[in-house]
This record gives sequence, C-alpha cells and structure tokens, in this order.
Amino acid sequence: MVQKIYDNAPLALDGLLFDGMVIAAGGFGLCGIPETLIDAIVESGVTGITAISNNAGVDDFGLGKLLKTRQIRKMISSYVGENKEFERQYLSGELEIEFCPQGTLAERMRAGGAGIAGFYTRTGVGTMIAEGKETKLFNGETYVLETGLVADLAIVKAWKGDPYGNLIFRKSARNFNPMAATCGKVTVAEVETIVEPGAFDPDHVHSPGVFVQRLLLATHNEKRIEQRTIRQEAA
Amino acid sequence: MVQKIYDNAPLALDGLLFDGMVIAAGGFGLCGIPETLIDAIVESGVTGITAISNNAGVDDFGLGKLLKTRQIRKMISSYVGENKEFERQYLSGELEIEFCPQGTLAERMRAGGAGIAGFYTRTGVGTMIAEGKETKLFNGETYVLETGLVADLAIVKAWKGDPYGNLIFRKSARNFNPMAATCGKVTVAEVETIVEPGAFDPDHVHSPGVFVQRLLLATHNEKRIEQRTIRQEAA
Amino acid sequence: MPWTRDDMAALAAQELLDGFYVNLGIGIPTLVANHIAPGVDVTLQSENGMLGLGPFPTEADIDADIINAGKQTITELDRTSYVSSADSFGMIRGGHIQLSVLGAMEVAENGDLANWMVPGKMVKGPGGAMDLVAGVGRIIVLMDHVDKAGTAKFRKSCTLPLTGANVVDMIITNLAIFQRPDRRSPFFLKAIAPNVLPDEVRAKTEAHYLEMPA
Amino acid sequence: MPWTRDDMAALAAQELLDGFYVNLGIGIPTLVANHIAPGVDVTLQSENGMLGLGPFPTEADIDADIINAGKQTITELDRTSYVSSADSFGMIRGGHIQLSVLGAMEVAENGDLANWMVPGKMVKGPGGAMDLVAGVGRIIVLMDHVDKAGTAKFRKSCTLPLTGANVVDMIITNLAIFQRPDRRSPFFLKAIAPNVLPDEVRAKTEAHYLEMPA
Repeated sequence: MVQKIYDNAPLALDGLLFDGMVIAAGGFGLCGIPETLIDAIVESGVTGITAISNNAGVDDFGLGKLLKTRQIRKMISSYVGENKEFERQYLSGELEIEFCPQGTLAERMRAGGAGIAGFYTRTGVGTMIAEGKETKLFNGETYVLETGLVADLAIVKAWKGDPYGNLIFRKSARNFNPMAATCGKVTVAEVETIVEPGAFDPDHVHSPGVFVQRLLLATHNEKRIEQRTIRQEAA
Repeated sequence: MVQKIYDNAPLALDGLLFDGMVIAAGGFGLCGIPETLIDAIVESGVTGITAISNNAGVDDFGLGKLLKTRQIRKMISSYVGENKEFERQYLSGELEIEFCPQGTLAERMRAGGAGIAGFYTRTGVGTMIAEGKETKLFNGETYVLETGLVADLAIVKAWKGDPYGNLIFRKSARNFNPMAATCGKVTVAEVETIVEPGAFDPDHVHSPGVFVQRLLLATHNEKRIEQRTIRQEAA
Repeated sequence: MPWTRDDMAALAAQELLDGFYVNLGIGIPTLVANHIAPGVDVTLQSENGMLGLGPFPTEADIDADIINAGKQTITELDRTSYVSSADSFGMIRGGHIQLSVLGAMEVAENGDLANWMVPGKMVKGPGGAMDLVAGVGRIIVLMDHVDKAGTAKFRKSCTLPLTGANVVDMIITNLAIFQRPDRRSPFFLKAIAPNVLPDEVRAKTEAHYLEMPA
Repeated sequence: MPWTRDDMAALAAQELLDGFYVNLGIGIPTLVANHIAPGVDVTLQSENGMLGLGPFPTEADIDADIINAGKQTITELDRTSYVSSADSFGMIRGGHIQLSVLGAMEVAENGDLANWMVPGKMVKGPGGAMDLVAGVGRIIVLMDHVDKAGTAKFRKSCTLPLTGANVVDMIITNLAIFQRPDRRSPFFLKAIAPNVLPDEVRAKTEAHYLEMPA
C-alpha cells in the first residue's frame, strides 16, 4: 500500500508550499475547517497566498490567522464578514478580494476538479458579479460564464479517513470540503480519526481516496462555534 | 408529512405520462434500472418518448421493453450495444439516437438538475460528437460546449427509501440514478425497501428527498446480470 | 399600527405551503420558522448543505458540526440529510427549492433586489443570496418599509448594486404587503397593516404599484 | 514470434506504477490486471462509479449490484468506494486517473485514436472512451498490429471517425511497442516482439515513426 499517512502537519505539507501559491480550503464559517493545517501554514511562513475559501475566518481563528500574518495576498470568497483584520487590509488595499456567489464558488471548485473549464449559470446575471464576463442565451434566458478553479494545494478537514485517503465528513462540516479535495493538484486532508483499511462501508465514503494524496491525524479540533444559539429546555 | 409513498407503479405514474414526453432513467447496463416503473410505462402505452439513459437495455429487459413496443422515438445515450431490436429500428430510421459520451451524459443530467445551462469539456473535441457545437479556448486548450438536460419525468431505482423521499443506493447500482433524480421535473423512485422515518443516518443519504416527488416499493427486482464472470474458488 | 417583526414573519409563513422546500435567509426571515401552521409540512434547507433543519439545540445538544447558513447551532430532524455545498446549490440553482424568504436594502418596482453591498462601506460579499434569488422558484422579501433616514426602500429603481434583476415576487414590510402574479407583471398592494392608511403607504413608497384589488 | 494477448497485457502492466489510479478498457486491457507486479499498488477505477476493483467473484459471491464498466460481475476490496457516474467522470475528466489502457481500431502517427465506430456498420456509441482519452493523464493502446485484412492499424491518419485527437502516448501491438515522450513529439519504436524483424514492423506500419533509440 502506498503510504499516504503523515506523522504531522509540517511533514504532510513538506515540499508543497511556495510563495505566490494558490490554496483551496474546505469549511463554511468556522465549521469543517482544517485547523491543524492552517496552523502549520502559518508556521511555514509561506507568503503571497491566493486563498480559495468560502469565508475568511475570524480575527484569531481559521484563515484569519493567515490574514493576521499577512501571508494571504488575495481571497476568492463569497462572504468575509466577521473579520476586522480582513476589513483593515482590504480597505487599505493590502489585500485583494474576488467575490464569488457561494453556489458559483462551490461549482467553480467542483468544475476545476472535474475538468470542466467553464459553466453557465443564472446566478449574478444583471449584477456587478457578471461585469466583464461572457453571457449567453439559453432558451431565451441569460446565463453568465464562470470558470473552473484549480489550486496548487487543497487542504480539507474530515471526520474519518482511512489509509487509502477515503474520507467521511460529519454533518454540516462537509460543506466545501469535498469540492476542495477535488480541485487541488495536491490535496492534504486532516482527519479527526484514522480508521483501519476496510473499516468504511464503500457506500458511505464521501470523498474517495483518489483525491487525497496525504493524510494526517488532526491535532487541532477546537471547532469554535460562531453563533451559539439555544432554545430553553422544555420543562 | 406529505404523502410521497404510492401503492404501486401505475398509481405512482398517474397523471405524469403523455405522448412525446422526455423521460430520464437511471441505470448502467441492466444494473440499477427501475424495472418496476419501466414495466408500468410499457403497460401505459404512452408513445413518442425521448429517453435519456446511458444504455438501451437488452431485447427483452430494461428499456429494451419500451423499444420492442416502439414507445420510444429517440434515445440520448452513450452506448446501445446488446440490443438487436434497437439495431433494427435504428438502421430502418424508425428510431432516432443522439450519442453522448458517457461522462458528458452524466454531467448533462447533473447540469440540467443543478440549473447549469451549459458547460465546457474537452471530451469529444476534434470528433464527430463536437460537430456543430460551439467551442472555446481556455488556457490555450479547446473545449466544447455541452448543454444541461431536463426531463419531464425521471425514473430511478434505489436500494432503500424513506417516506421523505431520501434515497440510498447500493454499490455500483448507484451510477446514473442520482443525476436522473435531479434532472426530472417530477421524479419517481422505486426502492427495494421502504424504511421508517429517521432510519437513515443523515450522512449516508445519497439522494435527498427534495429530488423525489413519488416513491414506491419495487415489485420487480430481477437484477439480471449481463456478463456473469467468475473465478474458480481457490482450492 | 405597523406590523412587528414577528407579525411580518407570520405573514410570510402563510406563504409556505404543504410539502414546500424552503430556504430562510439570515435575520427576520429566520423567525418565519416559528410561525409555520400546524399541519403544514415544510422542509427547511440551508445552503451550507443541510436539508431538514430542526429547532435550535438545548445547551446539552449543541454540536459544532450542525450549523445553518447563519452559522447558528441547529438540530436535526428524522428527515435530515447532508450534502456538499456544490450539491446544496444544485438544489437551489436547479429550481428544487420552492420558496426563499430574504431581507433587503432595496427592492425596485421591476422586481430588482439589492441586499448585499453599500458602495463605500466594507463589503462582506454576496454569500448565497445571488444564487438563491437566481434559482429559487419564489422570492419573498421581508424589510422595513423605509430606512433609518425615512427613505422608501420599495423604489422606482435600486440605487444600490443588485443582488438579482427581476427576482422578487412578494414584499412584506412593516406597513404593507405587495405582490405580483408573475415576473412580467407590476406589483399590487395586497394588504395593509391594521390602522395604517393607504395614503401613508403611498407616501412612503417610491415604486409604482397597483391598488389593492377590490 | 508475435506477442500473445497475455504478453501484450503483461507489457502494458509494466507501465502501471506504484500508487497509480488506472482505468482498464473492455477486452484485452482487462487482462492487464492479472499482470500487475507484486509490490506495485494500483487502484483500478471503473467509470460506472467504482473505485478499487477486486477480482472476479466466485460463484457464491456474485452480486448483481457490483459490476465493472464491461458489465462484468466483480468484487470489492478493502479500499473500495462507490460514486455516481457524474462524480466518476469527474475523476476521469479532472485528470485524477493517471493511466488508461484501451483497445483501438486505428491510431494515427499524430496520436489520434479511432475505436468507436465504423461508418455503415451499426454504431453502438462511444461509451466512456471519449471521456477517458480526453481526461486521463496517459493513454496506452493495445491492439493487433494489422487488421483481419492485413491493413496497418498504426497509420498516417485515421480513416475512421475519431475517439480523440492527439491522445495516445503508447501503442502495444502483437509485434512492437511505440511510444513518445509527450504529445508534441513523434512516436519511436521502443521494442519488438522476439524474433520479429524491424523490417517486418516497418512493412506492416503505415505511420511514420522514429527508429529504436540505441
């Protein structure tokens, strides 16, 4: 069996990082983000990153950590609220941002991973998002052309992984992770648990091992909650 | 709860069939095909069907049954071998066929179901398949534009379904079924087993209930094997 | 007496029909879930990949891996399923979600919607709003009738960058409800809050609209 | 002495490197699986949505729901996973499969491949072949050197409708192996079957190719 399991995040990222690279990351808000790998990228000091990620984390968590250290040059995201440092860098022109509607972003990552160079969507037609992009009529309706995204490296977080790189995500922590896994030229996955070969039911695998080149046991699983909302227990 | 479960296939198809309609069907070869619903469509006598299906069944099984009765006017498929009646009708000009590379067909069904009007693929560039279709350069490579497919009705076969229409497929019987489910204006699913609400782990559902309007217990589960290949048991 | 936020949510909830799959936006639209009539079976979808949202959890049930698109902790139901973001927006873009309720900064009389950015201010991004208005069958906007400066939010045309062009089907404000039968038709005044006069609605609305049908 | 079909499959198998994900076409290419060297870990993919194909089943283990793209019954391994056809071709089209071995009717000296239709004959359709040659990193063709009429199958240009333009990287016939370092380069003669003379290969090949490197 080819050895995909690495002992820790710096080893799993060894040789993959370079200044000016494109990194795609899974996660929605702070849910399902590769915490361990983000910390290792902070430690590595690599700079000039273009980050493809739905969100930008918060000031001291998630991709916010890489913004704080100014390792990110550009974000391709759908929503970047909840991050003051982001706001400061953006308004001062230090940080570039390419806004992408959330569904279009997910589809662009999927397309890049699936060899689809571009696709036509109604999303954004007639808005700033479509400015400068090609449009085309299908059945009398206008669609805008969006392009596939490919990253030099994808970092994803899964619940369980096996030595073949098969991944299972947990609940809404799945989100952008499967698409990120497909769109990386190299994909590194951190998992909460590494299981034995054959432990997965083949019908339950969310992300097949073909997309994962390196795997490690996640050491950071804080899973910070952004909006802790509760109801009162019924008496 | 909205009642999605129907007592039998004729009831599940009631009001959905009309001459000249487009029907998308799941299945690869004879694996994972909606046997019960196909029989009911044969019984209904509806004609002039355009069938979107990877294959055309064999002479007396699968979509072959609808070919035998000449209820199908046109097939959109990737491969139609193994069917003599098909061959006869095709060569005599009674039957129209639109060949589509298998991956392009799967993606066209997915696109139609996901509101993607068209997408660019390298598949078929420089071949007859691309003739008359638009092409476009991305990063110096030529891609051909393929369009999304939408059907008036989709018929799918699943292993298990719950009353909400959530579906779980079994092994390689999954194949085209999830995409077919998304590309029908109405989707009817036959399942080998109906489970109680809540019986599914939410992370195991392959096709969420939003895509399935009607559900029935399959009464035909012959699952004929096309190529029975075995190895000798080790002594 | 203008409608409260809960009144507005309750009015929107009446538009949720049995069997509908519905996406509720962040803010007041989230309240709509509290007002769904008994016996009306609605499945709530959240664009981060959850279909079949339950109520907020109790303190004991909080699970960081179960959140809605507002990043709020939430619970499962017996119908719940999870999908990837790509598949979730496949549902949305593909027209499989019948209804979405969203907030707005401005709506134009032609149905244009603006709810994602104010030039000169920090732009947070469109999130999933552009996908929702482009893909969901019916769009209901919940918003105050006028902004803090007293300016009409239902306008001849939007002054802010659009989220979608000609995408709104119904507007519920604290003063009135506007609706249109399809996206080629103008809006008409469908209802007015108790003790609010038609003249007040007219005065506080820049958009052209048809009067209430008799 | 020309190579047998098993010899050809064994030669192709040498191109399967440790860690590769590989798609084997129907017919002789299927035999390649029998010749993978011990210690070389290869994962076979089948375009109907199975990743990690095992051997054929015993009579007792036959399962109609486990088939490969040739519709043959097959078994699982401890690494197996299933995906939909759309996701399966995502792997293929997206370049995640390193190698595919296919049959051919004709290959042209510029790497064009024809293996799906003969005009005037019943056309069965391209199946997944066009997707494979367009998406997989490296394409190896296994075919007889000449057809039943004795006509060269490695040609100046294809006479049959193409499956893909400039997609073949290596050709293994019963007489010889041709290869090229990249898709801008011409093919060179890499090997000849035992006791087959270079002149025979030359005589039975219409395509231009470079001689064997010293």
